[in-house]
Amino acid sequence: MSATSHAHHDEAGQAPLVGSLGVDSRKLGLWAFIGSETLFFTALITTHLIFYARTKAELTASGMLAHLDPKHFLGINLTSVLAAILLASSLTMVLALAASKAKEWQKFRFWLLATIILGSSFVLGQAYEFSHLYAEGLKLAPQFVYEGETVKSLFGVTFFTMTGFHGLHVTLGVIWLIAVYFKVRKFPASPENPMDVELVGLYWHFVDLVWVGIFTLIYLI
Amino acid sequence: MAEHATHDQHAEAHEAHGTRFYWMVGAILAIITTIEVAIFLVKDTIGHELFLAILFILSIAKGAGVVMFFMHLRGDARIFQLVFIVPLTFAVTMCLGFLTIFSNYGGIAG
Amino acid sequence: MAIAEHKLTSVSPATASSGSFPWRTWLATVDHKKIGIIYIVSAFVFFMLGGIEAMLMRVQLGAPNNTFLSADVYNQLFTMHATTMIFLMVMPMNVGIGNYVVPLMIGARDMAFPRLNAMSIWLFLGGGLLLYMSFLTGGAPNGGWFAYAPLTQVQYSPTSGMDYWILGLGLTGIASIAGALNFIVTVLNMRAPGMSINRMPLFVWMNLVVSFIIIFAFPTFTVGSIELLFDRQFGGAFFNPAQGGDAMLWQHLFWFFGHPEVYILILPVMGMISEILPVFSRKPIFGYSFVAFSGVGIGFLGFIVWAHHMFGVGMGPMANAFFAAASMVIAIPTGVKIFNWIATMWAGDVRLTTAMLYAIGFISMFIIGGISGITLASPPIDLQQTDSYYVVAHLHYVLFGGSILGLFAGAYYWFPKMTGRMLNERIGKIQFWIMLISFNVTFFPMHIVGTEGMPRRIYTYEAGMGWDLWNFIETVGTFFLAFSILIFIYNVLSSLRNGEVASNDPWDAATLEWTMPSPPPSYNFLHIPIVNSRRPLWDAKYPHAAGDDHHGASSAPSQVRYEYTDEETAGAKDIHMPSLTFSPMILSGGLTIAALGFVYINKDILGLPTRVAALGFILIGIVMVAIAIRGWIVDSRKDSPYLGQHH
Amino acid sequence: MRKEARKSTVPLVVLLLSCAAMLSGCTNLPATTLFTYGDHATRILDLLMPVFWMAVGVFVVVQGALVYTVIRFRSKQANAPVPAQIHGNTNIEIMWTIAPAIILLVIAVMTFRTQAANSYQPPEAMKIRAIGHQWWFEFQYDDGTIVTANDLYIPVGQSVQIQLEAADVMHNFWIPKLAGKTYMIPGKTNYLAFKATEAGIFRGFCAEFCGESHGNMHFRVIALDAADFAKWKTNFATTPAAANGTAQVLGLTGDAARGAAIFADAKKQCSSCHIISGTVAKGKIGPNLTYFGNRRTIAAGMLPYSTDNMAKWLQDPTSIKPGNLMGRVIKKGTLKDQEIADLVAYLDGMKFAVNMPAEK
Repeated sequence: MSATSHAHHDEAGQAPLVGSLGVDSRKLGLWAFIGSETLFFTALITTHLIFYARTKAELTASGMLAHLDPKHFLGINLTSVLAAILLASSLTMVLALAASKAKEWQKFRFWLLATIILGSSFVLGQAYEFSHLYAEGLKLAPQFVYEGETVKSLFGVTFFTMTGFHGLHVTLGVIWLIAVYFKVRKFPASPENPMDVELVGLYWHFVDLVWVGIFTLIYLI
Repeated sequence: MAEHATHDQHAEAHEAHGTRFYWMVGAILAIITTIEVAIFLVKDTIGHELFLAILFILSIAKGAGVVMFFMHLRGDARIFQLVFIVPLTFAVTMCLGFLTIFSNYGGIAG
Repeated sequence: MAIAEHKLTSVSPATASSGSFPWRTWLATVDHKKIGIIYIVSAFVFFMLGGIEAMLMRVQLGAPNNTFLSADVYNQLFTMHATTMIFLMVMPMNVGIGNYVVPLMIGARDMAFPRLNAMSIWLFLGGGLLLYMSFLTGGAPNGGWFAYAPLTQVQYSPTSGMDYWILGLGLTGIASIAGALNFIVTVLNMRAPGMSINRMPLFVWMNLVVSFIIIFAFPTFTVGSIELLFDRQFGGAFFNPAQGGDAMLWQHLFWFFGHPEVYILILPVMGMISEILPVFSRKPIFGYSFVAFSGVGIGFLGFIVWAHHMFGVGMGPMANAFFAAASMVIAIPTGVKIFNWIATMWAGDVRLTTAMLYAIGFISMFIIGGISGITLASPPIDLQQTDSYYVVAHLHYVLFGGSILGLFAGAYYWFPKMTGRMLNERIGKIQFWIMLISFNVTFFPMHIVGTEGMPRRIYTYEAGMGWDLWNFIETVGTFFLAFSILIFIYNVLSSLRNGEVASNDPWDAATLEWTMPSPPPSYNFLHIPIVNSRRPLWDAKYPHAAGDDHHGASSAPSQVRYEYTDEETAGAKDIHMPSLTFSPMILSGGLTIAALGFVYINKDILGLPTRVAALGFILIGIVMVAIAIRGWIVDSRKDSPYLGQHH
Repeated sequence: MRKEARKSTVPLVVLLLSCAAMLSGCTNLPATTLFTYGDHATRILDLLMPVFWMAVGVFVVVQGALVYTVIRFRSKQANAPVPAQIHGNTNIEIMWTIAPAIILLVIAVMTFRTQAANSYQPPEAMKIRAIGHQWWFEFQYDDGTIVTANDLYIPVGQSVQIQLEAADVMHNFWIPKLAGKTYMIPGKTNYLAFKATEAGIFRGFCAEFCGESHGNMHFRVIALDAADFAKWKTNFATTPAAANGTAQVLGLTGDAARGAAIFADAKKQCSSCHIISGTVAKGKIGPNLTYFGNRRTIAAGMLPYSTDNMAKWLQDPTSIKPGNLMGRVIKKGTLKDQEIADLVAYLDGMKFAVNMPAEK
């Protein structure tokens, strides 16, 4: 993304692309985009909650909830590790930003690489989780098989759609992080660097934030 | 121009957080996550309502921590708060509205 | 008045250039004005396509038991008519005019993100073309623009039409969100010094509100259509009750977007009207704050009324009562706007130019559409009127009598600025009266046949229901409407060639776009103006008739320039504007090709070859996107003051 | 002057159209919502009328103010002085914010009263199950022991509660003269209670777009006096008598007994989709054809009932209702004319006498 700015703001000493509101244009755009994405993920999570409530009600009515609750598929151990990874990556991200602002480029590279590695581990962990769930009988289909019994439920469909789109966002975030890593390496002197880092950081924290929601609403409750 | 002053203010806000501060926030968030997992493991003993209440409070605290300190929404320009909190309000309204409507036919309450 | 009488500075009519058309400067452009023109022209082409679809339907309904169209074709036509008019005509036309005018009105050189702006236009066109490709590939979408489940499930709609609909609208949706983000940042962050929020022209205000509505409303539609795509192609069952899905969920997701969409269509036009009425009444808008904040209020309320489209689905009396009350509340800010518009003209010097006639026509027709909306907000009455032709009448009074008449007002008002030529006023007025009368002849009887029990979306009806005469009149009206559009096309084409040359400020207007030559140079303002009131140009022209227009600390006059010396103009070469780039177009092309692949990814038309080809399209698309992103980064480096070569 | 004459055309056209609309509203057309014979629709009309007159009042005031302003303050000379620059008046603006709010409050209160009355489900109401199909209506009485299609028989003066369901896609159940619309939604059950106040035959439609032949999905409501209704129900519950008799159609003489044999013939496939009680026909895909001779219409309300129209339907169902399921089996020429005549004789002969009220 690039942005034009006012001639009268191009004076030396000003941060790049600061406009009439006193903020960076790209940062403002990204925050608005995050606002929009909030509604996107809320719609996906809401869909999941509505259908899970229905499955739960049906299983309760047939007295099979304790045995066949699709939540049994979701192992808390792996997910807790994934949540911890994403949370840690948020910390490394913000440390990378602090380093970039302090122009400590060696530190910056270390923390950004750590973020990239943690992000990639999350994606790999999710891929492992998905293949595991598929093998166990939870598929992208309007029924699941648990211990030999087939249950009509949209749990698999809503779960994979929701977490899949989150995973896609994490993947795009990792690609963006890598791009920023190389950009800063190529142009270490550019005064735009802290803002480039801040932007990818905002996106990255947002992706973490969505996982905070999914972790609580889908895995724990 | 009064509007331009906000920029300098939020620039200062950034400086205020040192790396120590981020480590502290990170540690608190890690502790919250640990507590969440812990109460999940003992949820049968503390009752469903209490479990839900604690979990919601902890998750909101965790999310708020990420947004306020890692994303620097606290102390940053007002406009960022506006373009994030307004849609967040819409999102929560939509979620609650949908869950209420769908409780009529086998939703959360049914 | 002396100043308004005008100097004809640096006039360069758009069509004056002879020789070959400068394709490159248009296809690779990042200039908000050129992008605006591309939006406007393509939206107008889609307007004619949607109009032809409407006329075919009207011919079919002109007589009972008609066999001009088959049921299937009729269903495709009404689906495409609505989809076209909403997503490919009114929305992009608003965006196009906004794209052209908003940066000029706020004293900016361009949109905040010019390359993103270019991506939006090409992605919108890609989505539109994909939608229309469906006609050539076995059937257009046939589930209605509302795409109610489970009729849109693959077993009830087995052609690829709905897949084209999902993916085509997906592309235009991305374009809309990107465009809206661009508008938000532009309006908030690109204003000239002194152009505070409460000095922004109301058209800018409404574009800001609408941009927020877009980014908040579109995500739910995106989620809904992704889920529908999963249902149709990837084994989901979100909206298929036979497999445990829920048909109502689609309706809620759709209308949570669909109702705000109505305001996305009308609010920018209300903004245009709020610019045009004061200029031709030679007065400021009456109650600027009321008009601005009623727009914000409509934007907010628009998100809690979605289920008034669903009073008949059995949500229960409590939910119905809530949504009815919220819908009635929304009539209040709308009414406020109408009163303020009338008060703006009151005691003014009302000059009935064509643009003004259209603006007045807009108010007049919108009053009717607004009043018929009140009965629809009342659930018991709605149960008799919904899904009948009464609703068709209501929505056309709001969307045609409202949005489209307003867009014509905007077209006549800003055409001189965009092209450097005046549209012929005489022909314009003839067109206005033919259009207004034939519009009423076409759509007013629909109130009546609706009340007489004619359901919507029926491809035929039997004789003897009392509907025949009205339907015949409606069909006749359509032809006159089409004729009025032809007059407009003639007016545009002949005026482009022979029209009166437009000065900077042909209407004696008040806002910044009229300080520039018509059409403005690529960099817009030679010197960025300094604004000290809501009507900077007016105050410069009439320093003694400004009134109490100064909002903010300073009461110094605005510093606007509308004349430059030759040396100053020569200095324009130092103004740096972003360079031409094909990357946004390649990116949009890549996404469109990938979307085409997704239409066929799970179709058993020719077996394996189809899937391989579909996969191939997706891969080609991804490669194009990757190439485009690389090119985009390289191009933006060239323009960066820190990384580029030009400094 | 010419200009003014043109200006007055708009209100004139609107006025003329409004007058025409009023006149047309005063005619008791087959499906009008302005002449009601059921409590549900009548309550809606009673709400609509005051709202309509309020709307007319608002229209006259606001449109009048607009037209008056434009005419009165029209620019009269090219170089008119700049008018006074008025930026607003908070008091006036607050006033015209509150005024519509008051009108709306009145409408809201009336609305909620009507809504409460119309959503009430009387416990004593007679229960009828209505199922929407692509593209016909199925009606079940007494827990499915009596099943009919496209003719909904109800008693006059007694509340009926329609339990609305859908078999495939969404439909919308609408009888303009008796009750407002209620959706028929797959996977969800809706209820609509109303009472016919007069005997008569009323038009009904599917009002939600439901696929190719949505426009061809009608039904009739036949409201009978209590005694007639009871007689109809008793008769309908009996098994039709053995087929006999003849009918003249397509210039041929159809024989009912032969028709019954064709209908029961597995190779002809009639019985795999339709039910006729007391026979081998037990298919559940198409409408139940028991006592078909009593039908008012053919093909979900599309054609008036007559032996000629029945023959037309049996020759080529797709030409009458594009996309319908029967058209996939029966194409032009599938049935020979003699077979059609026999089937018509069979179906037409299966009837009993009912005191039919007038179309209203």
